[in-house]
Amino acid sequence: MRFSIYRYNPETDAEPRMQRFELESVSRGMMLLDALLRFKEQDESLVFRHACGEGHCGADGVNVNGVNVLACTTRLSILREPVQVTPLPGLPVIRDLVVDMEAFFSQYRAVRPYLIADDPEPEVERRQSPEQRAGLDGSFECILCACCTTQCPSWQNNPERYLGPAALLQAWRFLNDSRDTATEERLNDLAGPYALFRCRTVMNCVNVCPKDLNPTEAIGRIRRLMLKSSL
Amino acid sequence: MVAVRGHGKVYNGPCSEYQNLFMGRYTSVMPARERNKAHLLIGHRPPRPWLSAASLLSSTQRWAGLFLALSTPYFLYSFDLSLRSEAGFTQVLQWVQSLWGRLWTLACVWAFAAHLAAGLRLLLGDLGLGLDREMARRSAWAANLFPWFVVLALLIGWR
Amino acid sequence: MNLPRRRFDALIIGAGGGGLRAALQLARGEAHVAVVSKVFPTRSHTVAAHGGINAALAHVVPDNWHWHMYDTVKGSDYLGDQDAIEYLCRAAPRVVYELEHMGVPFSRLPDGRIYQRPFGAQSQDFGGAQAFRTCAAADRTGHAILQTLYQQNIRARTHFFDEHFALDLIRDTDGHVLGALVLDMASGEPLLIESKTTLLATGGAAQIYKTSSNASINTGDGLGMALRAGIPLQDMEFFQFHPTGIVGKGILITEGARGEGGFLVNGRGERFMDRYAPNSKDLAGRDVVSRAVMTEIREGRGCGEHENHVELRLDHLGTEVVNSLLPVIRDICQTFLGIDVSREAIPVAPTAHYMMGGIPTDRQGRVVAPERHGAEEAVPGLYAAGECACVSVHGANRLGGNSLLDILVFGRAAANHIAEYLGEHRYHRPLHQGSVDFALERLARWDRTGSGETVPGLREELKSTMDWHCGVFRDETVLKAGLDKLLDIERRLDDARLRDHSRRFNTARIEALELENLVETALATVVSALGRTESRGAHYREDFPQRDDAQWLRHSLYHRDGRQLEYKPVRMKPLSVDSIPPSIREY
Amino acid sequence: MMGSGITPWLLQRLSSVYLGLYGSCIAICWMGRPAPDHAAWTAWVGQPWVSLGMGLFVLALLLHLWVGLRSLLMDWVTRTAVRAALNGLLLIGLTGVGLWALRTLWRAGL
Repeated sequence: MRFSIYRYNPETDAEPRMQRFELESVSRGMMLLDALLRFKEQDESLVFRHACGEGHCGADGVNVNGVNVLACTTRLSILREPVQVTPLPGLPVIRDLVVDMEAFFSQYRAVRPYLIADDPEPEVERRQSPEQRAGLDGSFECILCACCTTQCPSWQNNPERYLGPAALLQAWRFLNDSRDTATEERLNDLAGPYALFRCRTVMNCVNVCPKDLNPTEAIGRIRRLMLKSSL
Repeated sequence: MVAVRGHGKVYNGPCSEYQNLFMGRYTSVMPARERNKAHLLIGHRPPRPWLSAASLLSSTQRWAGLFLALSTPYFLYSFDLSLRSEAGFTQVLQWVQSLWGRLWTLACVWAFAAHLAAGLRLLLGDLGLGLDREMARRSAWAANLFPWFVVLALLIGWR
Repeated sequence: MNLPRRRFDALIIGAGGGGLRAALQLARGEAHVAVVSKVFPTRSHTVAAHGGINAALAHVVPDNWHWHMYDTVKGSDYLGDQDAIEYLCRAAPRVVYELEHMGVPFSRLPDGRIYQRPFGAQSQDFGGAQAFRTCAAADRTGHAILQTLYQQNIRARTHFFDEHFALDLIRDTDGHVLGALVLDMASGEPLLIESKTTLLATGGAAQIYKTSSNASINTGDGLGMALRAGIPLQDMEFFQFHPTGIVGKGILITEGARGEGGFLVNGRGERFMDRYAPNSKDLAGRDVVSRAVMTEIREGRGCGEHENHVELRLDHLGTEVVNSLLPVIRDICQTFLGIDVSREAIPVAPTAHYMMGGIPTDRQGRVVAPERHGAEEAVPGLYAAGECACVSVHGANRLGGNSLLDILVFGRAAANHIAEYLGEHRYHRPLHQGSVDFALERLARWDRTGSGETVPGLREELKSTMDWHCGVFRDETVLKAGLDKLLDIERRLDDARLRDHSRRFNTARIEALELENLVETALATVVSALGRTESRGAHYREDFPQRDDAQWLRHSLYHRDGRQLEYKPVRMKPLSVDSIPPSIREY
Repeated sequence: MMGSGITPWLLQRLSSVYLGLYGSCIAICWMGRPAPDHAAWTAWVGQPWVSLGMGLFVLALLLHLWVGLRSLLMDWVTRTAVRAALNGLLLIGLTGVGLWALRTLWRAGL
C-alpha cells in the first residue's frame, strides 16, 4: 500500500515536502495508526501524536486524502491509494503531522466550558431527570480532536473570530445543562456577527466527527435559544 | 500575550482574557495567507479539498446569490425601462425574447432556483429539521439537483 | 548552561484525574500551581476509564461505606492498608457529589439521583447480595470526569505546561524534593521548574506489556523518576490483568458490560464462571476471572481457530440497553472488530490493565520511604497520587470502579496536605545543582551519534519478555529467565542510539526516555514477583499456589540500588472500625 | 452587541421567506401567459397589491442583499480597513438602488 506523508521540520527543512512510504503487508483490520507506527520504526524522524489508540483521547487527528480523521480508528482498507496524510488544515505546523493546537484550545476556553451554578450547593447531588440528562448526550462526548473545526470552511475563513463547531458544541453542552445558571452570560459571550453566526450549515463537522456528534444541530439550537431570549 | 509556536515563526496568540471576542483582544493567530502556505508549499499536488454534497450546495448558494445580487441593477433597469414608455417596453421585450436574452434569463432562473432550494433547506435546518447526517446528505443532493430540473422544465415550456 | 527557570508553590506532574483533582484543590486555594503533562490534559488515560466510580450512595439498593470497605479489603486479598481503605470508602460519597457539583454528566435514575450499576466483587452486608455501587456516566465515566476536572481547572486558572515531558526530580542532599527538570517537547529544550512541593500523578505503566489496555503514554515515567531519586517502589509484583480485553489487541471491554448482564462462555458454549465463582459468577474479582479465562484457554476450551480466547456475550441484552448504557463498547467493537455486539459475541482474553503497586504513600498522599529512622518516613516536599502511587488501597487486586475513586480521593487528600505544608514552608530551598546536572546528563546521553541498537527494537523485546515471563501465571523458572532477559535489555539500552537528533518535537527522543522508565518499572515488577513466594490476588505463583498470611502479609519495597527487596507490615488497623481479619477469599 | 448577530440573521431568514413566496407567486402568475403589451403591463403593475407587494419586495431584497453581501465580505476580506470601506460602498449602493426602485414604483402608481 502506497502512502505519501507530509514532512516538515522547520529546524532543518526550508519547505515542507511529501515523503513516500510503502507498506508491504496489510493485515485485516489494520488501522492507519498502525501504519504510521510502522513507518516510524523505518524512519524515526517521522512525528505524529498518538495516545490511547482506541479513539477515546483525540490525540491523533490527521487529514487523509482531504478528510480529517483519527488515525487510530481509520481502517486502511477504506482508503484510496496513494494515501495522502497531511496535518489538520488551518493550524500552524510544529513538525510533520503535529500542529499547534493553541488557537483551537483558546477557542474552547472562550466559551467558558465549565459548569456555572450560582445556586447554593446542596450536600448531595443536584437532581436531574433522565430526560434532562439525555439532553447532554451528543455534546459531552466530544474529545476535542479538532477534526470538525479544522475541516470547517467558515472557520478557515475566520479562524480568529468564528469559534468553530467544537467550541460551539461545548457552549451548547453547558447552555443545555439543567444545572447551569449562566445562560444569559453565555449567550452574551456568543453575541455578535462572528462567534456564532458564521456557521453556514456546510456540515463538514458532522461528516467528519469521529464520535458521530452533530455540532451543526447544536449551533442551530443555540441560535433558537438566543432568538427566544432576545424576543 | 502568549507566544504561539508554529511554522518556524512566532505569532502573537490570544491573551488570557477571552471574555469579549469583539473588542479586538482576541487577536489574529496567523494571517490567512501564512496559514495556507504550509499546504501550498508542498512541492506536490495538495490534497484535493474534500467536497460533500452539502458543501457543494453551500458554495453554489453563495455564488448564485452573488450573481443575483450583482444583476439587481439589470433587473431594476429593465423594469424601469419597461414602465417608462412604449418604446422602452418593446426594447425590453425584444431583448428578453432574443436568443441571448433567453440564455441570460435561463441563467437567472437557474441561480434563483439554486439559491431558493438551498435557502429552503437552511430554513428547515433552522427549525431543527433534517440535520442528522443521513437526512442532510439526501436533502443536499435534492437541493443540488433542483435548479437543473427547473431549467429543464423552462426549456420544455419554451418549446 | 543557561537553563530557563520557573517557580511555583506546587508542581503537579501528570494531568490525569489525580493530577487535575489535586491541581483544582490547590488552584481554588491560594497556591500558585503548575501542571506538567506530556500530552494535552484531555488525552490523559483517565479518559479511557469506562465503567464508573464506586461510592456507597445506596441509590439503588441499601449500601454503606463499611460494606464497601469490606469488599475492598477482601478484594485486595487482605494486603490493602485498612486505614487508607476506610478513608477511601468514607470519602467516596463526598467525592462523587463534588464531581456532580463540578458538572460531571452522570447518568440518572428516574428520580433524578445519580445512576449506579453493579460491578464485580461488590456485596451488601459483608459478602451478601450483589451491591449497586458504581456511579456512571454511561460508559464514558472517565472521559466525563477528566473533562470536567480540566474544565474546572480552566476556570480556576491553573497554569498548564502542556506537552512537557518530566525528566527527573530535583532532590537535595537533605532529601528534600525541590521540583523537576522538564523538557518542552515543541522546542526540545529543557526547563527547570522549582517548586516547594511536587506531586507525582503520572499514572500507570502497563506499556511494559505487549498485550495491554493502556495508552501508549502509560510508560511509568513517575516510577522511573522516583526510583532514580532513591525512592523505592511498593508491591510491584501485583499487576492486574483485566479479563476482557479484545483478543490480540488488548483493547478494554469494560467490566460494566458484565455488570449490565453480559457473561463469558468458553469454546464449548459453557458459562464457565459458574465453576470458578459459584456465587458472583462473571462478577467475581478480576484476578479470579482472569485466571479462570486463562485456565479455560490453557486446558483447551478456548474459542476460535487458535483456541486463544473466550467469548463475552451481550447479544441477549437488547439494542436498547447497549445503546443507552454501553455505547462505547458498541462503537469499539464496530470499529476494531467489525461486529455488532447486539448480535455477535466479543472475542476476549486477559490484558494487562492496572498496576496495584507504585510509589509508597500514606493516606495524605505523602511519599513515604525507609530513610533514616523508619520504614514510613515522609520524603519532604514529595507527594504521589493515582495509579503511580501505592497507598495501598488496592493491595493485591483492585476492584473495578475503585481506581477512579482512588485518584480523586487521594489527589484531593494530597492537595489538602500540600496546602498545609505550604503554610509551614514559605520559601523555596536553595537549588541543588548536582541533581539538575544528573538529569541533564541523562538527556544528553541521547545526543550521542553513531550506530547502536534502536529504541523500538528494545522496547518490543521488553514487552514480549514481560508478556511471556510475568503474566497471569508465574513461577520461579519463568521469572528468572525473564529477569535475565530484562537485565540484558537494560545493559543493551546503554548502547542504544537515536538516528534523529533534532530538537523540535522529537518524539523519538521522548520514546527513548520513556523506554528507560519502562525498563526500570519492568525490573521492579519481575524482581518483586520473584521475591514473593506465595499466591495472592493478581500475583499467582504456580510453584506456590497458596496464600501464606504467616509469612507474606506484608508489603514489598523494591530499591533500585542493587535491586534490593525490603518488606514492611500491612496496616491492619482501620481508623475507627474493627480490623477485618484475613480469611479465605471466595466469590 | 446582542443584536448584531441575531438581528441580521433573523432579517435574512424573514426576508428570504417573503422573497421566495412573492417571487414564486409572480413567476407562477406569468407562467404560460403570452407577453403583454405596454398598457396591460403598466396597468398590472399599477394595481395596488402588485405595486405594494413590489415595494415590500424591494425592501426585503435590500435587507437580504445587505446581510448576504456583508457576510460574504466578512468571510473573504480579512483586512479590517478594506472591509469597512467595502461595507460603506455596499450601504451607499444599496441606498441608491432603493431610491431608484422607489422612484420607479412611484411613477408606476404606488
